[in-house]
Amino acid sequence: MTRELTFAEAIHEAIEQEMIRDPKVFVLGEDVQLLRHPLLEKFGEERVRNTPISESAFIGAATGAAYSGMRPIVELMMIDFFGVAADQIMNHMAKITYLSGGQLRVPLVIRAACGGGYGDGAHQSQTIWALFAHMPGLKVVIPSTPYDAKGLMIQAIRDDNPVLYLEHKLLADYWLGLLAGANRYKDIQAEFNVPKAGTKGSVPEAPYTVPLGKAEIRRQGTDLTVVSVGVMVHRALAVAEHLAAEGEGLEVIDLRSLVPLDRRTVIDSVKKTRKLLVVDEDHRSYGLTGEIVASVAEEAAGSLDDFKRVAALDTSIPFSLALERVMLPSEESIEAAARAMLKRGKGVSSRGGPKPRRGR
Amino acid sequence: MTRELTFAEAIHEAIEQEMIRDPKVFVLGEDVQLLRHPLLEKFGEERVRNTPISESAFIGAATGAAYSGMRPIVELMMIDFFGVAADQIMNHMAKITYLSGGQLRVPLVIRAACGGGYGDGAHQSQTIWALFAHMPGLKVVIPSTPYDAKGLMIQAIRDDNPVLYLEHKLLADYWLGLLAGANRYKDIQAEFNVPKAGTKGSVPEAPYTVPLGKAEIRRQGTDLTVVSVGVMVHRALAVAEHLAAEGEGLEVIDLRSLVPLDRRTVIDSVKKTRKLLVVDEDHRSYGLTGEIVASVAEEAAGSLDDFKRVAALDTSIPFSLALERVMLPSEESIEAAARAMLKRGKGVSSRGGPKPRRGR
Amino acid sequence: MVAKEVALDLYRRLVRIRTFEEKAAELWHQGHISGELHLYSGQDAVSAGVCAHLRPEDPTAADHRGHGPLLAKGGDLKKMMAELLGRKTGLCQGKGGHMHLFDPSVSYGCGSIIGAAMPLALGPALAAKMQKKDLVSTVFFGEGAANQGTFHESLNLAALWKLPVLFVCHDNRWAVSVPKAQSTAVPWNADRASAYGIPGALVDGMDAVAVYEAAAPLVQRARRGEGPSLLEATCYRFRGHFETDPLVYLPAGEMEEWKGKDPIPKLERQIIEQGYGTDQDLVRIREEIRNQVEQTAEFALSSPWPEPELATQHVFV
Amino acid sequence: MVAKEVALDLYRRLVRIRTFEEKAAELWHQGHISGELHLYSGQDAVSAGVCAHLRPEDPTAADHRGHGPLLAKGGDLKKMMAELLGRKTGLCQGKGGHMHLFDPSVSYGCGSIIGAAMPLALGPALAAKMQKKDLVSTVFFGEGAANQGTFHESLNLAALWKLPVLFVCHDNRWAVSVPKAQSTAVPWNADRASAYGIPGALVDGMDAVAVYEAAAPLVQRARRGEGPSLLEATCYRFRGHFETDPLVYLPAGEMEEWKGKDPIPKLERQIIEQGYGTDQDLVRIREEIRNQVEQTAEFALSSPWPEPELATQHVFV
Ligand SMILES: Cc1ncc(C[n+]2csc(CCOP(=O)(O)OP(=O)(O)O)c2C)c(N)n1
Ligand SMILES: Cc1ncc(C[n+]2csc(CCOP(=O)(O)OP(=O)(O)O)c2C)c(N)n1
Ligand SMILES: [Mg+2]
Ligand SMILES: [Mg+2]
Repeated sequence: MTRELTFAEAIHEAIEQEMIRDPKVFVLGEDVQLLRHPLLEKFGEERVRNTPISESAFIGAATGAAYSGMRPIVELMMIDFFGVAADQIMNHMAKITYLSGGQLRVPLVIRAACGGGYGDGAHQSQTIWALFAHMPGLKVVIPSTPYDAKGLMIQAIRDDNPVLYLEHKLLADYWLGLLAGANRYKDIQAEFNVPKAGTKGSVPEAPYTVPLGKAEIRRQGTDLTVVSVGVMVHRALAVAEHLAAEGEGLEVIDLRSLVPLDRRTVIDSVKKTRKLLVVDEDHRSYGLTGEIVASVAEEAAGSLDDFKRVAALDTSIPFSLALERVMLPSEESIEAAARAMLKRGKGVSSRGGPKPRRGR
Repeated sequence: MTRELTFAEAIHEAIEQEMIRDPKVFVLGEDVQLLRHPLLEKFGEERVRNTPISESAFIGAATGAAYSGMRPIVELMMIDFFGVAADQIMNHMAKITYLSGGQLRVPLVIRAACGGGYGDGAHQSQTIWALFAHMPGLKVVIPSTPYDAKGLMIQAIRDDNPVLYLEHKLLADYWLGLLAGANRYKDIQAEFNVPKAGTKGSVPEAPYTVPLGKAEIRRQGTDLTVVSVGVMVHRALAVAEHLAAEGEGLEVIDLRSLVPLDRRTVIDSVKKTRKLLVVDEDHRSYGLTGEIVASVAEEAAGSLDDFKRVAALDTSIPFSLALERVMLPSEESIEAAARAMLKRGKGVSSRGGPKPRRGR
Repeated sequence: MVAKEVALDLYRRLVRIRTFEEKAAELWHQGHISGELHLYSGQDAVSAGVCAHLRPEDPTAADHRGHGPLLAKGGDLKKMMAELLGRKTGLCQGKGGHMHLFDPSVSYGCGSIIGAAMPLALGPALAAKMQKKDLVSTVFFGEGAANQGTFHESLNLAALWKLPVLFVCHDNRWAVSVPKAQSTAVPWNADRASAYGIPGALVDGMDAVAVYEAAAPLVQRARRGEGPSLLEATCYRFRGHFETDPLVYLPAGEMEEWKGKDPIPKLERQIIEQGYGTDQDLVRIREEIRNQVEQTAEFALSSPWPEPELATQHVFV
Repeated sequence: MVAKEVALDLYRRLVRIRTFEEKAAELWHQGHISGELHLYSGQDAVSAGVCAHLRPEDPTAADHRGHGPLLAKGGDLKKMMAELLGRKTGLCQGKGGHMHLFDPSVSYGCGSIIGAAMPLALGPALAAKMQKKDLVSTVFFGEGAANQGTFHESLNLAALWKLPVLFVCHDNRWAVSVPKAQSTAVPWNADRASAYGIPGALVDGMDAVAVYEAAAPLVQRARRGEGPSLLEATCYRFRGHFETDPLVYLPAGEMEEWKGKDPIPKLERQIIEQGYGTDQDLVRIREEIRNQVEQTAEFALSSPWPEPELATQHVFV
């Protein structure tokens, strides 16, 4: 049976179903007995464990429990807080399987809220997924729809490796409500331009998985490849709709995971469109935008006529909405970049007749 | 007066001269009274402070001291250990200037050894500079010669912002000796292919600075642009020498700092050679290699006929020299990549006459 | 009992915190302040009692619940309110927001990573020591934060280096929804001071005079160069963790019980009993502060937003 | 005094550690082992005394100085030596090396980030508790590591959750060149146990029997489900921090003084005094172990290097 669920409900359902299926799955983290109260009710305090604010200790404990036969889901609340446990995550959780020559496996999910856009300031709005994608040994998953949220979470729980599962606060309504204060806005979704298709959608009731490392082409097009992840996929889609009215065909690819990374889908798309725009809510430099264009250029430098990136600026995230708006990518900035690229392409083709297809 | 100094002596001289010049400069970290004994002798325990193994505490203290009028040089021993203090570095040291609206300045140098190649295992061989370059608010400096080591250190100390100064253990002989055990090898430099020009060279005695964010073209050439940093610059230069004998002109660019990043020099070079090879001792994905090609593609996608990257694999660093050799870039792997690119270029030009110069 | 001037000074600090906080809450609920808002009401006496001993140049650091210490310290009210509203006239030109308030005029800074303020607070203390200034660095944090590794590292380093630091733990019983018994293996953090060979004290944080008196020897000790100490003050968050806190986890009656211990009426009673002032004197103080706070709101509301160009400034100086 | 079998068992553990270590040092100085080498000689009695209480399935974790606990625990000597030499036949196929030894046959793992083993050690204890197994998780770390934030977080969490963890601190007086007085604000870490409401004990770590006896109630307590405890054992590194340690920082005579307390001759005297064995019995044990260790070296030296393809395996399973 398929129902409409919210993004948050989809994640909850995934975890609940997996906890029923597998008694080794348990949840720990700060305030999980409040935030995940329905799980507490159903599974009790042993399997839904409140922790002190000691991220190194309880994330390390989760790693140790994972290589001792359990399958923890450990909540880091917000990804901004990773720094107090970075050694446990990057040097141990991520490396132990390798360093033990494959003897230890660490089946574990770190779940963390990420993302900004609602004026919450520098320590509660980051995405910083590139940091984790850069360090070998962690899978990094970023769902953008309720359907994927459920399927990717189930897959993450069943994976025998550590998976960082990042849920954007604009998509997960309880986070947005708690942090921005739902009750004081007439329409909080409108207030922060929350993408409807990301927050509510069709979700089958029976458990299913979405594979890690398989991008989804959210919209087909031949004029420009737009690659993104998370909330920015929806921003890109909105821009694509907009430009479609003007006859421009944007292809929008939702990566869904940064590790593993589905380079193939991106490269094939760029071979077709010859233009690549990467949109990233993470900081611009040394991040996702670079990795995507590198993947394309390695295999098909000759196919790439034009490249742009619209990403969070290389600044901390300012609190003031007036500045945050400038600092994060927006439909406006994405559209401006896309238009510039399409125009440039047009310029060439109008000067040179049909769009030149240059082989090697 | 210019003398031959080792890389390590050059750093020492820079710090000593700055400590004489400015009483606000002081050094703290684990074992600095041993590792920096000459400074202890000269400046005493107040200004050369041993710390407990409490990186969060003493790095946080360094930040606080910096915005209170001091200019600390804080030693993190090895960059691999950053994770136990990542929050202090990335969320506070790096962000406080911005979040305070420019009211607080953090004139501070983190000094850390980095790099592998001598079989010391996963927690003592990383470079992971991309992590720091990705997070706004930190400058990231990586010297490759004694001359730069001194000039960049003096500049880093005088900078009013936090600067991460990474010294490669193959260049700094005391590190290599301590960690690999100098006395048991007939010639430790030969054993680990230590680049001579990186470990010893001409250094003026009088204080001087090397600006942050200015790349150095270590070798001119028109056939292929090779961009790198740290030890890998020397590996690339060795390959360039080798291929020069066959008439190939490699241009080798030493970035010297990742933040600020001298994109201009790289782009101009690629416009000339049309081929880009980035060599990085850091992990391949989501790192420096991507940022460099993105910078080029943004401005000059049409000038880029070919791109490759030779980087540390996306694995932890294996202990066994037999595996580490495979995992890290080497002269062999760089040469193989360069040859493939040069051959490919030849193929095109032999098929199509003179090398095509395609404008937009 | 403390002297008249002290009592009245404490009263002004308490009222300033409470009045400012109520206004901030009002503006938040009207949608003028974005994001979270962690208010300090109910903990007022802690920073009032401690900061009464501090000079403006004494460095002070705090966490996400950082209005109280800044107000107690005498920070710039207008700029502070404007910062909460993300305006250009704010303390940080709108870049920091309510969890990142930096006011160099009173040597104040806060941030919202739990436990992070403790290492930072060592720095100004170390600088003062090296610069031979007799400053005292104070850091406020919650009982939840006391289980963060930085607590241990910072107390140890401060003790080793005899740094002039006063560690002040707000024990408000809760870290969001996690009660102290679920976060802290011993009843009192004050007792943990022995793990660092430094004095630890426990005080009723709902009583400004008691806090003032408990802090006195600790601040003096630090100022004399005798090293750090740890003060734990029991208190309560009258408004929950933040403005959206459902408070479902609270035991019945707990909030009411603690509201009955409100430090403001308590100090009022003490002032009147001691003959330090009349009801009318106190009304006058409250009115004066209320006016001041109203002006901050007007100032903030009528202030311009930061220009877009500001977004990229100050990554580096 | 302990029973005969216990004494002889302890002796075998001590000799196994010492003999293996000497061989490893020899191979290192011959250039067969790359990178650093942190040897355990002088601390032998600590892990010997503790591990004598442990079952192979009891999870055990340690730091960069991790040979001792693994040897005491009964790890696979051949695979261990091969790992030190970076060979394919090593415990981790050469990927871990001397600071990253993982031997699931005795539930052992170590790593070289100071303080990192403590959080990890909570995990198997939690798993055991949830799986209703009566395992005890032991973690060995240095007195330097006890000032890392993870010490505080881990002891607190273990105490809160009553996890079956034994925290064992090797107080060998030095963290590289930093003496305990420069790293630790109180004389004894054992006293810090009170900050977590758990038992703390201090023992002479140069005396295997004393360690055995001190550890007994703590291990039993954990096994009975009564929660964690902290054991601090005074000991010394007979070979310095690592094989290249210049040791310039040592006070004159300190090394000699501690070498005079070598736990091996001490236990030999005790065994002979108690009539548990003769000189010849002990010689026989030493010979037997020496042979075993020589074989590990031969095995390791003649083992193949890992194939290049292995470099990219096991990032994920
Ligand atoms: C490292 C980190 N972990 C988690 C959080 C989320 N968080 C914000 S406030 C808070 C509770 C803090 O409790 P306490 O220290 O007692 O302070 P209080 O809120 O009670 O004043 C938590 C968990 C955070 N900001 N930083
Ligand atoms: C987080 C971290 N900081 C620093 C180091 C470098 N380091 C390796 S061993 C060591 C000293 C450890 O001292 P102690 O814990 O007393 O153990 P011991 O070496 O005496 O056995 C240091 C500082 C490290 N490995 N990890
Ligand atoms: Mg609290
Ligand atoms: Mg030690």
